[in-house]
Amino acid sequence: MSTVLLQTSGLGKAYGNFHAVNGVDLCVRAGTIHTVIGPNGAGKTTLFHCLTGERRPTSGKILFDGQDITHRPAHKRVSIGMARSFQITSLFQELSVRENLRLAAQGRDGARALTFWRPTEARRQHLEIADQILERLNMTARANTPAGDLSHGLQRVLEVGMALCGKPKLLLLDEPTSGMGIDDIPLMTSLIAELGKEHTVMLIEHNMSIVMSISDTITVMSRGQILVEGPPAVVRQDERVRSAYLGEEG
Amino acid sequence: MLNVYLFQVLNGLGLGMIYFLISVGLTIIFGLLNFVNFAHGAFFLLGSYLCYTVVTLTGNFWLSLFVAPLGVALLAWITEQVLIKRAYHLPHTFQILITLGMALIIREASIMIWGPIGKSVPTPAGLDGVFRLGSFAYPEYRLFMIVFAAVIGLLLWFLLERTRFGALVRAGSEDTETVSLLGTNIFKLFSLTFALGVGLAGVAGVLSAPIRGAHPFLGEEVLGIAFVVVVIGGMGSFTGALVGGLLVGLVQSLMTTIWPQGASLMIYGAMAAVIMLRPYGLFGRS
Amino acid sequence: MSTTPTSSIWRGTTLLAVAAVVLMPVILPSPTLATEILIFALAALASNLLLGYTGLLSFGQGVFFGAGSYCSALVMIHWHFGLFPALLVGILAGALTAFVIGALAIRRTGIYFVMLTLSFSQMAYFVAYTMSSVTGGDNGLLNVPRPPVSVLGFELLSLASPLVFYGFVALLFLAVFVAARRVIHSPFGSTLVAIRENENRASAVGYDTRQFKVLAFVLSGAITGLAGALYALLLNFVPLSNIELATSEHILIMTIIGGTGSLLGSLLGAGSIVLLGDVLSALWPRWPMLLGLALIAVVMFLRGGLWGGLLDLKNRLIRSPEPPQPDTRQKDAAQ
Amino acid sequence: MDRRTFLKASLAASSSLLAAPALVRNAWAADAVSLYGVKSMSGAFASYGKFANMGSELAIKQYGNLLGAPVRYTTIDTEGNAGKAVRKVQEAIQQDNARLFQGCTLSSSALAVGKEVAKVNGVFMTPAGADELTGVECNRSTFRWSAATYGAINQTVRPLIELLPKAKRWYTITPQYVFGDALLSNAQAIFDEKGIEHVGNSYHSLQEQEFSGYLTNAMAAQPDVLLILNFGGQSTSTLRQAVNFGLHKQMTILVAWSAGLDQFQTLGSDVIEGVYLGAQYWHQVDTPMNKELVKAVKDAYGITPNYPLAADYIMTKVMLDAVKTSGGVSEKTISALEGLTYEGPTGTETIRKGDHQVLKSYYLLKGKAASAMKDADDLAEIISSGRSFPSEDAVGCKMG
Repeated sequence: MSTVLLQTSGLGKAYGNFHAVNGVDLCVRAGTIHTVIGPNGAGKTTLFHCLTGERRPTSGKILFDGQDITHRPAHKRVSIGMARSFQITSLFQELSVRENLRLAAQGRDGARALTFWRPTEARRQHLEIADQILERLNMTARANTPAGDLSHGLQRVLEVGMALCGKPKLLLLDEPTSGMGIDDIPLMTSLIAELGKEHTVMLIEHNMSIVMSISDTITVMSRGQILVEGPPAVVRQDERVRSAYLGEEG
Repeated sequence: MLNVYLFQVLNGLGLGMIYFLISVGLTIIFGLLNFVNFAHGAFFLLGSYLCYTVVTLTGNFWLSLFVAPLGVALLAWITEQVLIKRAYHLPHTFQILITLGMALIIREASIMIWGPIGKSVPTPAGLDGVFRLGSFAYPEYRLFMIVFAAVIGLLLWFLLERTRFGALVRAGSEDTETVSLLGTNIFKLFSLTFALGVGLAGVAGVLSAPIRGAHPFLGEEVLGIAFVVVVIGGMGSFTGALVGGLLVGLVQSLMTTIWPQGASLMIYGAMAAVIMLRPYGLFGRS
Repeated sequence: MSTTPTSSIWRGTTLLAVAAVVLMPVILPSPTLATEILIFALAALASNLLLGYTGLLSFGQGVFFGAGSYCSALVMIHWHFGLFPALLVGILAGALTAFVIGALAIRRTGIYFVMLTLSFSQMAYFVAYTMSSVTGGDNGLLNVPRPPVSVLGFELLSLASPLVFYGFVALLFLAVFVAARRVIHSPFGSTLVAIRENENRASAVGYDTRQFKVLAFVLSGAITGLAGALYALLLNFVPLSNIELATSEHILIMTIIGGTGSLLGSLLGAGSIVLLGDVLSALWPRWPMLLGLALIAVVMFLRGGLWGGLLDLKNRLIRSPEPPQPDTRQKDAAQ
Repeated sequence: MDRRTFLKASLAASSSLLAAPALVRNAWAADAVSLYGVKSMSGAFASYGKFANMGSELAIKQYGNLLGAPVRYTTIDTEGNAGKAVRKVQEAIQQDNARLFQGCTLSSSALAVGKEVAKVNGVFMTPAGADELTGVECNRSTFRWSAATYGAINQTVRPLIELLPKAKRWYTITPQYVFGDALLSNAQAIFDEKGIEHVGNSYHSLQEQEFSGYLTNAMAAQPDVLLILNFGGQSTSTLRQAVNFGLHKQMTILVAWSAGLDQFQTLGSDVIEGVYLGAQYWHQVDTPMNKELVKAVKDAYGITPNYPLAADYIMTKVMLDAVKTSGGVSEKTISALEGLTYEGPTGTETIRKGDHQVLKSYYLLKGKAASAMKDADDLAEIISSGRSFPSEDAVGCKMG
């Protein structure tokens, strides 16, 4: 049994009387691909935002690698090994692909990038990481293309690549295939599956075929709470999941 | 002494209504078009100068109250067609710079047309008396301005909240596509809104001409006050402009008795404090 | 740009800057005019660090400029500070005011950020104007000396001659220019660009963007403070207008017209506007109208400013082997 | 051609274009006497600079040849900014060997320009208001034509007290800075001497344009006379708003330091009717030289001379006279001006040697009703005039 990397206990986020996330106990084990699904409004995005630090939870705790990170701001979660991608592509549009990756690699050092008196290339390691990731994404040929000029599919890939640059223990992916054309999806699926071999991945995803094919564990949310949790085979059979999804894509 | 404070409160409320009129156009343009107009003061200035010209030519202030704002609105509409509509999608920073450039052009053009020396507009006949209250006096013309600003405020409220135009504009500011689907030309709507907001600056310029006259650097002064009012009230909020205007008027008026040198410090300090503590102003939405 | 080799901060635009600095006193009507251009080029360059590289439109530049000139002038007048200590005081004054204003203003973004810098600028003016026993108020601070260059009490060089003073300012300008290029090509500088491009993403990959913005303010304030101190030395006088909002506007306009996101653009912007004022004002007093037109034209059509325009022109005339520089364009500032 | 050479070339080309006027300037600087008018042609004080420049140009044109050649006149635009003024004056001194300067509306410009001109023992004559010019900051090169705050107050407050013996309660509105304080303290001295009750003062900042609050304070104090001590655009606003508030019907209003004709034209007779106005110059002054000036200005420009025009006209003329006396521009020109007595627009004027203050008259005017005006510029009548100056020992001037 692998160890627990990320754990929430009684996590809640309320907006006034509305509980977007309500007492969630989630457990992401190291080395697994863990997917959170659920119908629209189930609270998965809010949960995700609490995990990345974009939103402050109103109750409960988040433990990452044994540390309490409940109230840690987003940028301080990177250095302890969390990295994320965005649902809506969020890149440095005018900068080259390589520079996007280098900046992401440099970000893990946080405040050390405040050194304004030394040249960027004094920190070779960031460039090396960027080049490794380029290769891994199969984008070396596009290294000098401005990120904004990439196709949408490649932008989504770069989005994930930037999260990788932080050398994270845990990758948090927010709907990585969102907006991707049907032709590009296998590219993403195989990338995530491959990442799962080395990293712990937690993702939110709508596309059921991806979810079922790559996940080790699936958590189904509904109305801010966990409905069902288990391996794909179990979740697929569950009656409650079917009724929750009634009318939605199966 | 208590009398002074009471009267300063009254005076402050009057001043506040004027400030409301100065800033309501700015807030409408920001609220509905998400456009920051640093040329608002310059259009105000133009209103004052046009008023001067009409009064000099015809001797009729009331005519100028009609003609000058229309002239200003027309110019605004043309500017919108040529320039502003290309800038709606730009970040605020760029909008500030563009309108700053426009303000410079309008100021210098005004000097070319009307000369560097300021101009005066006489108080319209019939309103040049004063309203007496014990040992204090209040100009009839300022009373008229308060009433007029209130009427304009009501009309605006009605226009924005109770008419199809208002509903469309508000919907358009939220979601451009939907309104286009309704068969309305959203860009025409935006042009009209811009002309309306700037026209209101023209109205304020005309109304203030008998009090402040018209001089080339009036625009900058007015812009400062307008932004303070709008930021304190909440950018884009109609109610905010009213309450912000009244608040600034009151503070300024009371400060003249308490600590006159600090009046401007106080006002900008208040603006900074509001932004720090309530980023979206007293009545703004995020 | 950020992958430019280290050695190159000494080449390329630096050589152009050196050439310009050497040529200016020869070509221009007077060394004082050239000195004024370099002083405002420093201020514009500092404003460029904020606007062009970080995407922050600050109306506080006049405050840093004013603080630098008042503080350095005051320590020279009252405490007989020498040249370098006085300049250091100016730099520190600029950096400190920038730290305070920056740290407060960056808590907000977009228009609210701009409004905060604007109100701080108004308040600083008020303070300078009210404390007339210290600042001279509206009359300005008179009788500011121009001490010689001295080391350990030995006088090495008098700066009384306009050409010598120009040389002194030119050396400082070049030093700052090279230093600013180093800053831009540092991890810090590349992060500023990242913040300008997409602050959310910068934060998500691990940067505490506030720290970066504050440091950008401090560096910008330090350079602007130096410019202010030099201006006081040039004029032997500190006018109250140094700390006015109009000075901030003036510096911003130079930055934008010259070209945001390129340091040489700032020199070009300061040069063309100071010269325009000098040449045109006698012929056509309404010349600020041209500034208005130029401002609109640059924002709407020529985002790289004059410098960007020159590069485009060059690229069009000559097939350039180099790719166009992404740095000279700018998008999404302050959002 | 690579990028560098291209840019160098274009830089050189554009710069030499811009530098052309300077080259021409240098070429001229041969024998003719050169005078530099430091005027705010653009910027916030353009209304003043325009007329001031007309005055200097008229004086130059009338002068014709001086020492065998026409006088060369160059306008230096201050852009309404003291820093620009100083830098451009430095440039003229270094490049053109300029020594004769006249102008500067702003006190700050005048003080700083005076210091620059003094470094090269040139001559600088200014109409600026700051008493420091002929006081603690005086120097050998700086001369001032306008009457000091002391004179402005003594020639307005004193006659008005005599005119209105029953007016015992005075209220003042003062801009808070050195100049305003100077006017106020001079007025307070007279109040003390004459047993006038100073029932209150409102200070305001130099940026203020809304005076209703201060006027309310004034009303509350129920004075007999409202003494307005601000100037320029602020006194225009204060007076206009005071009349809006009907204060002119409740009390007598005196603006001690008005700008003269251009300001009265701005305000119009319906505002200034019955208001007392202190002025440095008025075109109806009955002196031979002034009559000539009014005629000359009418012929040249088709307008009536106002204060900036007349002031800069006479200063330019006096400076050229001094150059003639001293046979060229030199330190002797300064000596020629010191103690000089000449016919000016306000009568026989004298330049006091000790502090370089021109001793001239100051006027108390009263705004006329529209019905009483003979022409569009007949906006006021002279009530009294005279000259009062603090003694040389009192001004604190120590000439270096």
